[in-house]
Amino acid sequence: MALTVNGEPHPFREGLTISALMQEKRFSYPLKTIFVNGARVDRKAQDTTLLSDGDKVDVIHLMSGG
Amino acid sequence: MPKVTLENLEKLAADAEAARAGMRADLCVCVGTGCVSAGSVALVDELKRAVKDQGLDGELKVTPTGCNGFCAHGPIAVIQPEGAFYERLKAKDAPTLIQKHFVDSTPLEDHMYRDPETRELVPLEKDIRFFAKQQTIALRNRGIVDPEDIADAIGRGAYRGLRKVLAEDMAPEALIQMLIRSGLRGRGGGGFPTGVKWQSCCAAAVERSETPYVVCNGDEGDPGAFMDRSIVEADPHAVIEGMIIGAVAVGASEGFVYLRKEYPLALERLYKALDQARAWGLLGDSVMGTDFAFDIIVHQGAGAFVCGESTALMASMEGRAGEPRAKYVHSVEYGYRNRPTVLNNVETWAVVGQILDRGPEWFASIGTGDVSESPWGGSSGTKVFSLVGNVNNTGLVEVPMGITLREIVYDIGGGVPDGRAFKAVQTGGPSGGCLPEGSLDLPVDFDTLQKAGSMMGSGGLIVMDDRTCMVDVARYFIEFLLDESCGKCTPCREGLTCLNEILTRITEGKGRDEDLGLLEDLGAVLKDGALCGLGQTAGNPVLSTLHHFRSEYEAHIRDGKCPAGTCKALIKYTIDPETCTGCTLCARVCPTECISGEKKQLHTIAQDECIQCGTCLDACKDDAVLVE
Amino acid sequence: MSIAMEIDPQKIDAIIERWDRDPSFVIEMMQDVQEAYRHLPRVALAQVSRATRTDMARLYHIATFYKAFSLEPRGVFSVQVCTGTACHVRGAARSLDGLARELGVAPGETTEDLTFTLEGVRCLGCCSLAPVVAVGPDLHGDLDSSKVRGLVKKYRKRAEKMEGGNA
Amino acid sequence: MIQVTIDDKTLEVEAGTSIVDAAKSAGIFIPTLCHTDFLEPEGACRVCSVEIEQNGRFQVVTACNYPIRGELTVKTASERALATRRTVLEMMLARWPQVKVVRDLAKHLGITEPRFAHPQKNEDPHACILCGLCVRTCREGVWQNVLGFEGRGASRRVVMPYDGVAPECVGCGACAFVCPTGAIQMMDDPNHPADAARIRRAGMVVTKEMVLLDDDQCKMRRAGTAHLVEIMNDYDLLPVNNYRFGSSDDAHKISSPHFVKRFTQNIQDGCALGCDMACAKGSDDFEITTGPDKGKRVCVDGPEYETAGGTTNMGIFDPEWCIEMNYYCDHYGVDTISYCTLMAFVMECYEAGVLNKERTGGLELPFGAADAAMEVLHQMARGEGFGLVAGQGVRRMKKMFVADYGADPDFLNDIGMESKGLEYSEYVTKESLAQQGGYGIALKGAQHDEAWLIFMDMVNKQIPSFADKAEALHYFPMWRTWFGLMGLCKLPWNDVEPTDNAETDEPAKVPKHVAGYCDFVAGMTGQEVTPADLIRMSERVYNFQRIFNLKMGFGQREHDRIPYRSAGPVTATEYESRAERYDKQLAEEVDFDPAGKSTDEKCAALRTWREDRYEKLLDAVYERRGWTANGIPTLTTAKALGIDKMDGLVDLLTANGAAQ
Repeated sequence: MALTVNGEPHPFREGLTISALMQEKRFSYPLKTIFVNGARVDRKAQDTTLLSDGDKVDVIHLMSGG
Repeated sequence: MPKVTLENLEKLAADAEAARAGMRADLCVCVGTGCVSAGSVALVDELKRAVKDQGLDGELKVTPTGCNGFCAHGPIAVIQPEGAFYERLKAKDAPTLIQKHFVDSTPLEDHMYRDPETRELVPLEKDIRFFAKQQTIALRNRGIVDPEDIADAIGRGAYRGLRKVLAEDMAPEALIQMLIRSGLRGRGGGGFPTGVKWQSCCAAAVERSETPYVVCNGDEGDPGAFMDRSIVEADPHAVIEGMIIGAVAVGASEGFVYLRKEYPLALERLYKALDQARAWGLLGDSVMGTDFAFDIIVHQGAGAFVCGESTALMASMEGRAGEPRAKYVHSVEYGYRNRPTVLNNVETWAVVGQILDRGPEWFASIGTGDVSESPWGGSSGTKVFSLVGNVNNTGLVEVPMGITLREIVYDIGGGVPDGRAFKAVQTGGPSGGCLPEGSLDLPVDFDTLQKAGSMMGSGGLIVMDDRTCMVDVARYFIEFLLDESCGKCTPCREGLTCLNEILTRITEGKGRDEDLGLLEDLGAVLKDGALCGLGQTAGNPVLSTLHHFRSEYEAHIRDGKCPAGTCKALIKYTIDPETCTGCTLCARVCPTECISGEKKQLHTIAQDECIQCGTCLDACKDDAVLVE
Repeated sequence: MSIAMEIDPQKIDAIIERWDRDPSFVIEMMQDVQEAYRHLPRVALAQVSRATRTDMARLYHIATFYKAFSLEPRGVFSVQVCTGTACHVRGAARSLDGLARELGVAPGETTEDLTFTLEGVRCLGCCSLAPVVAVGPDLHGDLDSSKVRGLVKKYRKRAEKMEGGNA
Repeated sequence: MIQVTIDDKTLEVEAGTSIVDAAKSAGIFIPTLCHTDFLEPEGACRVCSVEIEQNGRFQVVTACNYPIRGELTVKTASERALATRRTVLEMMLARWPQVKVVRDLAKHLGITEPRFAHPQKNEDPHACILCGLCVRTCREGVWQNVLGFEGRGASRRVVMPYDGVAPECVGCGACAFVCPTGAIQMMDDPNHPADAARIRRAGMVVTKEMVLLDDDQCKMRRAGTAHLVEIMNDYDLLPVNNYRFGSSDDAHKISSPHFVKRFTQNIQDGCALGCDMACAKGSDDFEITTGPDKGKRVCVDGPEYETAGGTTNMGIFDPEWCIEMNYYCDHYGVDTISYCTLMAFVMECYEAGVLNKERTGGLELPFGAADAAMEVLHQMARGEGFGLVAGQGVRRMKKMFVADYGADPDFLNDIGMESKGLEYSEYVTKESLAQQGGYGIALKGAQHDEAWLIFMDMVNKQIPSFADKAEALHYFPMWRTWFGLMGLCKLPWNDVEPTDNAETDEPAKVPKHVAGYCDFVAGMTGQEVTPADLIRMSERVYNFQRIFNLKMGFGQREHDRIPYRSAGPVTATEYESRAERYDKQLAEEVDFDPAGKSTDEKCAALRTWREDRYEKLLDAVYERRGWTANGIPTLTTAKALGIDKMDGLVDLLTANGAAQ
């Protein structure tokens, strides 16, 4: 099994936090809202919330160019 | 110009001493601000000419020195090494002094000190009561060393402490422990243990890997205080040496001296000393030939008492208005330009060199310090006071901690002049308080005066006789603080305005009973509510005079009387028929011409026209003008 | 006795360069300008503000905060009566009132002919000569209210001599 | 975390938190006056005095700026704290008896009549109470530093220098907004807005967000738009070597920290005075090393992201070179995007052999040839040598290279990044069909100010279907055109995000800020408007421009053509740089089995499929906008928008088959 991040598969490993996932995906843009299985995760909790195998993660960037 | 190194310092000192020892005598003439204004510069020139005229310039040396301390009797000359003391010298007396003392070897009696009680002549400085009980560390070179000649200073042992630090390559922690063992506490008035301050600054600098700064606070805003001025004018190299040692302890490479613009002579001497120190390799990229680099920049205070407070001083050095900031985070962590900063007073820096040279145990043995349990234990070493006001021997005194106020005012100060009665002594400047006769036997140190409602402060010690009105003194300090408050926080800006309004009313005889309660409330809001030290202690002059001299307040309010005869609105000037000689002097100086009387006849003052300006009181030679 | 009023930008620039345009030395720069023109001309402050990138609001606060500065031209002779505690208890307040009457100005003001500026100042540090009055660099000890008239006369004469000799 | 007990409530806070903030988080009220969460605490009024106890020592401190750094107990209403607060307010009431905020705070503590007679008593209900909020707002918020204090002690006053109106004051009204007593009145606002206060309220919402939130959002107050360099690189969108690649290992050499060091901080930028984002950063005291101004120390306006992105597009990763190029482009009046994209084209032509040393007047111009590129810029300005050729722009260079050097026209059309003659701006759109449309259909040519949909499309995958993309390519271009109509900047719309934006139903549109713009229009004109009204205003202008282009011989489907480099891999190396992604797309979406096929075969298959998708996109967008298949607004659309009354318009549409 694996995670689906914005519709694309992504390898899962034990103890993966949301912030660590962001690093792996190189999603470095600050203005983004993150939903795990449809539920929003507040920015402050992203360092501590752990993901589980098969989770569906949607990262909505609020970005519209320089 | 020789470059001072670890190796050659002793030799340079020995050469300078040998040159001095070779001379038959060294005429040390006091050239501090007080004596300068009394003409001592001209005296130095005349003495040099007189020595040349007598052909003695090979044997006699004339040395201009910093403030000798006995200002009331200036201009002063002391002949070293024998220590013969001459006072009130004018330039015209130079030839007679050289002729009598050196050619005829008979003392110039009418310029010698005469003890006021025994009426006998006292030829030697050390026997004069003013000097007897003093012990000098910060002022050890006063009246001896030429402040504008680094060679002379080195001859007197300058930079020996620094050499020891650099030669033994002392680790900062070891150096800091020595300071803690010495029991040295801040002389600026705060009394914070200097070693502990350096330690926390060093720790903050290491933890944030930032280079700290070293600052010397020479703002000395307390009215009636001139210790720092005298130290810088007399022995600038002692301050410089202290700052370099401090820089080694905390790892600083830049130091600043913040000195008042109102001290032109001190500034001039400090600039000269810094230039010489740089030329002789004591400042710059390689201090005494080692790889330690350090230099000092001078900032001139632009006229703000509040800049004596450390954070306001640093704001001023950053090119801003002197507004303090909250001290919840101390400047040893975030000080000048937000970097760790050690800020100490001129006098504190001036004794550091000695502590290293003669050892912390020697310093701790003086005074009442005992740091075995805590660095705050007691008060070690000596303290410099400027003894001024209604006292015979006004001047600069340095005494061991623990000496009593009585010894300072009477034994050293010679008591109150013109036979008037002692009333109070004010210590700690505007942040301090007034202590009555009853407190005269209190030992002078950091903690005891604090408990008695005053504080040792930076060293201003103003003696007041019975003609001083305590309510007026409180009003004077509040008016001073209101004028000097930076105005940033409500308790200080508005509290002082209200205090000033009440006290002024009381001195005009319009006081009300409930005013005394209001004064206490305002004192409390200042103490708890004000942002900085100035505001927090601004209530002390009022609270201490209210505590010790409540009856005077009540006299003003209830009887509309000013017992001391100072408050203009409540006093009447009359002329005493017994003592008035009719010399017409008072009539001539009176601005409203309301004094009438024939030559040699009793004069009278027209009360309705009199504006109580007091000019007649000042002018009258026979004390015939009465005040009630 | 007017003082040269037009401001020489080169001179101001030299002052700014002397403190190598460093914003933390704006107070020293302003002290030099005060020394040169006996007040802080607005154009000079504007020039310091531009050269050191410090805003006018900050310089204006400094100019009105510290006693050493004044925005209006000061007199040739600055008559400073020390109001330290030692001088206060030995009658400085009476000397200050006397001088105010003699010169016809209140403390802090400058005489009409720009000759004298009268000020009560903080302790000058020579308390043994209390009460002390400083006129420019020279100090006058033991200057109680009865000696006020003599002091003013002496400097009035010197001012006339300078006026004639164009100080 | 540190434990603190406030009025018997124990909680954990981060070290450095102030007592006021800790109390607020525990629902405990501490009165304040000179404090606002939007500025550094000042500790001036002392109204927030509380009593603390730390290892046995009791002390009264101000709650607004006391940093909790160790365990302590706080009493917000202890006897000493209340006494301090009461006397402080009593003194203020004595001086300013009619000021509402003082009376309320005093009454709250049981004081109605002061016992002190204040010599400076001021009966004005709008008196200034010296809290300093305005001075600090002007200094820390707006960075204009116009307000300050005069004097000290009892004579302290808030002034503009010399009591005049400082020329630097931009009339942003922030000081009037924060003043608790109404002591600051805005003088006559030359624009005579219908409801100035409403505008200021809307403005302050964004001002507060910029000052408070930007530091942990886009950091534009420090880095300006240049903050995007490393982000574009992370998302594989940073143009490298004429848009061949989307990132580079050298990108860290030109990332935003280099520019932040160069930019002069904490001052207003030259763009909109009074703006708190102040993101148009400038590099002061920059020494020029080439060209006529060599050796001079100048102030460079920029660089913005586009200039940095353009630099990497030429394979150059030197921030100092980028700043100097920025200077000379401004100096010569050359647009930095056009210069960078045309130079990238020249460099690819040089590496492909279309150009060589003779044709470039002796200049070697492969990717990364920084000095030679700068020389071309100087030649352009002097109208000499190869500079004269390159200065014609990509569209004309393509024709000249085919005519003079017999270059292959198809290859040049594929790699020549221009549309409608305008050089592409600096984003790689290969993997975002919506942005390919955003660039292709834009009225003025390939510029992203009409639409920037890469993240919605490629990263967030919010608009998968053609209809979704068409809807986005209707709403966003119309919405962003409106900013141009009003002369407003779009950054306050979505370059800083309200903390609760994620909970709104359409976070991508940032509804709270859109409402702010409606307040602005209503505040100016006195006429209430809804977001839909704003869109309609743009639609009328947008369609009119399209018809105007038609009148000038353009504005049709053929003119919305895009170079294939913006839609897919042109060369084998490009394919291999993203082989895994392309093979997957061929297998799953194009149903073309990539196994065993050569790269060229795969490229060709991918190309036919992607070009066909672009055509389908055009159809969907034209339809959504009410245009014909040839991209011309129909008469019904013109009528619905009320722009059909223009004379000649109906005939023009009829002549071009859009009469329906």
